[in-house]
Amino acid sequence: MLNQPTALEHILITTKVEKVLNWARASSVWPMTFGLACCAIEMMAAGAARFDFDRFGAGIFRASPRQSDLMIVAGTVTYKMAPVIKRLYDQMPEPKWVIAMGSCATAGGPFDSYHTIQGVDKVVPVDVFIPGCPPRPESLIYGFLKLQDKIMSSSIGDRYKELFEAAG
Amino acid sequence: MTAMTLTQSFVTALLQIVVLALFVFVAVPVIVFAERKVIGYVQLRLGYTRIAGGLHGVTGGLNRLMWWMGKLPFFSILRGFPSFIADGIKLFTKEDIVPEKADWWVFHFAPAISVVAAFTVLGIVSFSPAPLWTWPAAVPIVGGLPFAGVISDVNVGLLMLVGVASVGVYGIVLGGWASNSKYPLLGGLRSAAQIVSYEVPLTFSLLVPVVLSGTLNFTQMSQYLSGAPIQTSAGPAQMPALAILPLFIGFFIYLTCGFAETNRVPFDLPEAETELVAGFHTEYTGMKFGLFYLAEYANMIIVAAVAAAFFLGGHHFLPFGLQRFIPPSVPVVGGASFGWFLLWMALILFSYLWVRATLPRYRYDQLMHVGWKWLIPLSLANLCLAALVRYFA
Amino acid sequence: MFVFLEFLVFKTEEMEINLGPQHPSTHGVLRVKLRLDGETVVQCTPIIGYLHRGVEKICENKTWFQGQVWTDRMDYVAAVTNNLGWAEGVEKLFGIQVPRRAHYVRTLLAELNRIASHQLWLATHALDIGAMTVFLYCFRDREAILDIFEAFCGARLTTTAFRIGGLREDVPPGMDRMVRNFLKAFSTGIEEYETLLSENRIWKKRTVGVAKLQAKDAVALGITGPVLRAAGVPYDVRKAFPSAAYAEMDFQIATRPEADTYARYLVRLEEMRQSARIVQQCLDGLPEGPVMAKIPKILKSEVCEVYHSIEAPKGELGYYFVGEKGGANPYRMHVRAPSFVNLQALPKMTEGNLLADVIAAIGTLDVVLGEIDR
Amino acid sequence: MDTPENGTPTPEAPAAGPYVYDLAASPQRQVVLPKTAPLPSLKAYRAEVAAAQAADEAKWQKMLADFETAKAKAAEEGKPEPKAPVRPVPRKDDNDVKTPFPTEAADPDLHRLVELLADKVEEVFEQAGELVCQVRKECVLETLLLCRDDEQLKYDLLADETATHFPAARDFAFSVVYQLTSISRRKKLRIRILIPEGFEPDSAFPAYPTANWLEREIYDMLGIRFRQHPDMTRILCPEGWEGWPLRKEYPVVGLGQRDIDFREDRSGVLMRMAMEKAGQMGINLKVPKAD
Repeated sequence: MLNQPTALEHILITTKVEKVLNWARASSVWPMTFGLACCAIEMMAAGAARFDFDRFGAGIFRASPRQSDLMIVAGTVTYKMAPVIKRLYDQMPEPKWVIAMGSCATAGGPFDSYHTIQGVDKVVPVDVFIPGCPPRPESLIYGFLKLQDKIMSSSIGDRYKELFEAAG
Repeated sequence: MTAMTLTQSFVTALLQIVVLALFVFVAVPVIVFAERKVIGYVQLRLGYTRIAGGLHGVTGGLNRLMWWMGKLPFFSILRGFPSFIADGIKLFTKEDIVPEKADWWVFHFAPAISVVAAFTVLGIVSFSPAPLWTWPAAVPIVGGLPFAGVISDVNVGLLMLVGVASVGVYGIVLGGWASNSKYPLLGGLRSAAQIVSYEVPLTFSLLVPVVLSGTLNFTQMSQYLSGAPIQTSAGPAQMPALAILPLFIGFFIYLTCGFAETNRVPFDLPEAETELVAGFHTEYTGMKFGLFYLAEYANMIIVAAVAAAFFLGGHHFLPFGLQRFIPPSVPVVGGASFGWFLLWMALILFSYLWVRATLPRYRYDQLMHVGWKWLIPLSLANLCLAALVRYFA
Repeated sequence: MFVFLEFLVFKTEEMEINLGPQHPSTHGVLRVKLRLDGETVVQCTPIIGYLHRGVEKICENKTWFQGQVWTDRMDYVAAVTNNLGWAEGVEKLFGIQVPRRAHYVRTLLAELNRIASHQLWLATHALDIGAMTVFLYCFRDREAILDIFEAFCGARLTTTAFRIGGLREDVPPGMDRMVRNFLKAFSTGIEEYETLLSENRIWKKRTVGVAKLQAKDAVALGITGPVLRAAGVPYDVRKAFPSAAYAEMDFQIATRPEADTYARYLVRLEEMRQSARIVQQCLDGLPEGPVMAKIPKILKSEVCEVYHSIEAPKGELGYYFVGEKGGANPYRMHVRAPSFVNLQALPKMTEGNLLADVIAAIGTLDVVLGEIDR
Repeated sequence: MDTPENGTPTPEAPAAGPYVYDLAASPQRQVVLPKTAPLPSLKAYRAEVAAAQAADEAKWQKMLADFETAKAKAAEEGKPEPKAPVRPVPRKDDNDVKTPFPTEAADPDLHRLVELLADKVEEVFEQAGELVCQVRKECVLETLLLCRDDEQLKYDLLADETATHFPAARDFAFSVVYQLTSISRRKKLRIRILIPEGFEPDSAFPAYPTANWLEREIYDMLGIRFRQHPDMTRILCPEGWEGWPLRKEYPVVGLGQRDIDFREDRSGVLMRMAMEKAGQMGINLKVPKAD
């Protein structure tokens, strides 16, 4: 069932071009400079000399959402912040990915309280969840490698399948 | 050399343009890659060393290759070389967003203005004193013709360079304005004021070699710097030994202004990341942003090329006219060559990266202060010095 | 005629601009609303609350032991100091006497954390001003401190280092050597930062005389910490109301009279050196003995309210507790966050200056949003 | 999916848009209000101690009386005399916990305040080494100005200002405390006022500008308004937030704002999922009011 070509894949020309595109996208993921809380410090540490996020091609932190491919939601998402995150996500150009870093962004973490959104997936669709409070930089790197795998194995059809199916 | 037919000259120029465009399209990503690596090494880290795709297939082969390169002394620095291909492909295939209230036409034309200005200037830069190669006779149309190191060896080269390069700022200002957003607007305004202010000392410092030699042409200037006599419209000229001093001062003024003209640290105010998010290109996505990037790095190449041609000995080994102390008969370092020109350019480009990794950024008013109160008087005094040298020599 | 030419009169219009909540230099999710006249700031309004997580409400529903976990995540840059404040505040409320060895270890860790916090401040502040390499150098040295924390309590950032009544267990073997190695590396590291910045002309141009805050205004606004000391007021909670083992330590309060950004930079550098001195003294004079006081398994409070303050890297960090009779958790817990109070000075420091100075001012205040919003 | 042709009624489609959990249905939202009002006070402590002593004495007297009756009874029945009662001594805990109780005010600063303010002071005492001065709620600003300007007091720094909610107290609802620090004299002092619901105390802003945000926070968290404050608006929670989070009747998980889904619900997929999940959990869902 999983590997059957769908009608969508019949109409879309999926060739080696897609592989090259996926490779290019996976090798040059530019994250957005976007720290919310404690995890942002570990994200900075991941970018610093000891862990060096740049080794994987993710070292160019862009300040503008218009030029970034990846949003690392590093920290607690609050009620006041959620619309801002949503807006930033909408400003990013396709194809774009989201990593929910830390247990706060994953599921609210220890902050089971009135002002925290219990997981950023209530705000934007998330590709990779990284547990930990805060996750060590190694975890972030592992999560990022998983994201690369995901990008490499994705196809244009997959990405929009749900959308097309919903539209009928 | 026989006179070329119209078709032949047209085709030759076209080929040169293609080669130059290819050169820039390759050089810019290489500089970007070098920037990542140089800054990485200054900051005690490795920078880009591996690409996506694990250890299988083509990408896996590349990753294994880079792993082996890591064990070699020089090649370890070059790890991650596929990155610029990835960046380019990615930027080309990103979604193109135009903000809803942006001025559609201006928004689209602004990056084009920047790039066109930069490429036009590159057309008059003389990269090589002699033809790079001669087309074999078998090639149709251009067979037997030489392939020169400059597309158009204009005799008012410098004038055209200063004129056209200033057009590039329109791209930045208009891009900032058309985005209909506040950060780009501020960035564009800053850029306009900054480039207008630094254009003046830049031109003054460029006038130093012009006053000394009496030529505006790139190739002649290179000869002049080597100590050889040249024949200009203002009469014959040969470089006096005293001319080294104004050239030396002029070079540093020129380099400072060059940093400001290309919006690089410590004068990167139009795109000051911590103040204006991404400056004038905050709202640009995908390849339009890539074009701004391209123009910025092409401008860096121009600044480096002009510095090399007008101050650093052009196609010769020693800078500031010191070449006169080496007779042309000495095998490698005595002659004029394409390689020396590239070497000087590379050194200046490296200084860009080095400065970027080391210095903080000026504040807006301090930038103006430095420009108007220090650089302009200094460059004027230097110009007077050059005129005196010329007069008494 | 004049009516016709009216449009030629040069008119300026003020522009409103938003810094944040997503902005590279606001250190998290601070939002600053600026009214600009050209590049000059006319009005500056900080807007906070984008990281409000209800820590006080949560802690009121957790036991005295559990609450410490949430203090880590307030000032996440200096978690140990926050733990210290919580532990000492609760001990004051219960009247628990902590063994001397525990005091020494607490002081040692808190001072290490002060160094780490100041390093992070220097890293981000320099990055804001455009010097990107200092960032990497600071992080390199900071990793050594995080390794020590990891050896002590198993976490790099959110430490929950102490227990009410002392320490959970004694320092691990080999930590002594790690700290000494760090001190050795740190003395060269701090010289590297100074080489890059202290005499750098551009750095001085960007910081000297920028974002001034005179002593009188600072005291009126309740500013504490390095910002107050850089205005020449020698107020340090470690000296004024010593807790832990600070009374037995020999160190100086770093002050500068200039009250500008550069003075704050120098004060923080000097504070790092003094902290290194304290760490050295703690190591050398570490007394033998137990590390945990005898306390019951479940703490039940009497009716009591205490306000205990310590010197966090950002300023005076105060914990206000109200205990009810037989209460296993705080009836009311309130944190006096230094960043929260210090941030109030931002309009005073920036109005009339340039846009780039706002960035320098936010950086020099050393705000941590987790602590401001709680 | 059911269609009208099959004859089964179509389930009513949920309204589009964000949704919240029904407050009444959520067990998490039930709060237990405190039964006591733990306001530290020397008077209350003395009364408590006196009451405890009286109770202890009464118990001892009862034991004695019981012994007397038992002795008389034993003598009557010719049995041996019962053992004489021993007065019970409170058990001493063998630990390092020494709870600080309120004590008589001994510090000269407190005496100075009493001298200056006379009957405006309600109570002064010391506890855990901290000086506490409770004043009448109307004259708090006067007290603060005095503390700041008086030559012998010179409390120049307002370190903290906060409030506590006491739903169980009868004649007041909140206490507001001001933590003062004297930088030059190295002393700390706590000023306290007790206010009922709806009372607006004077803002401390004229005396200490730092009170600006601290009072906004109190307003945001507990709903106490301050008179003549320059900007009495919410500071941490967004404008238009419902409820006062740090009041005791406010549940930790809030009144449902945090559960709003911010994702764009294309084709109602999320709504359907939420309804299913809510149905499994037995929670009613309702569409919130329009903004």
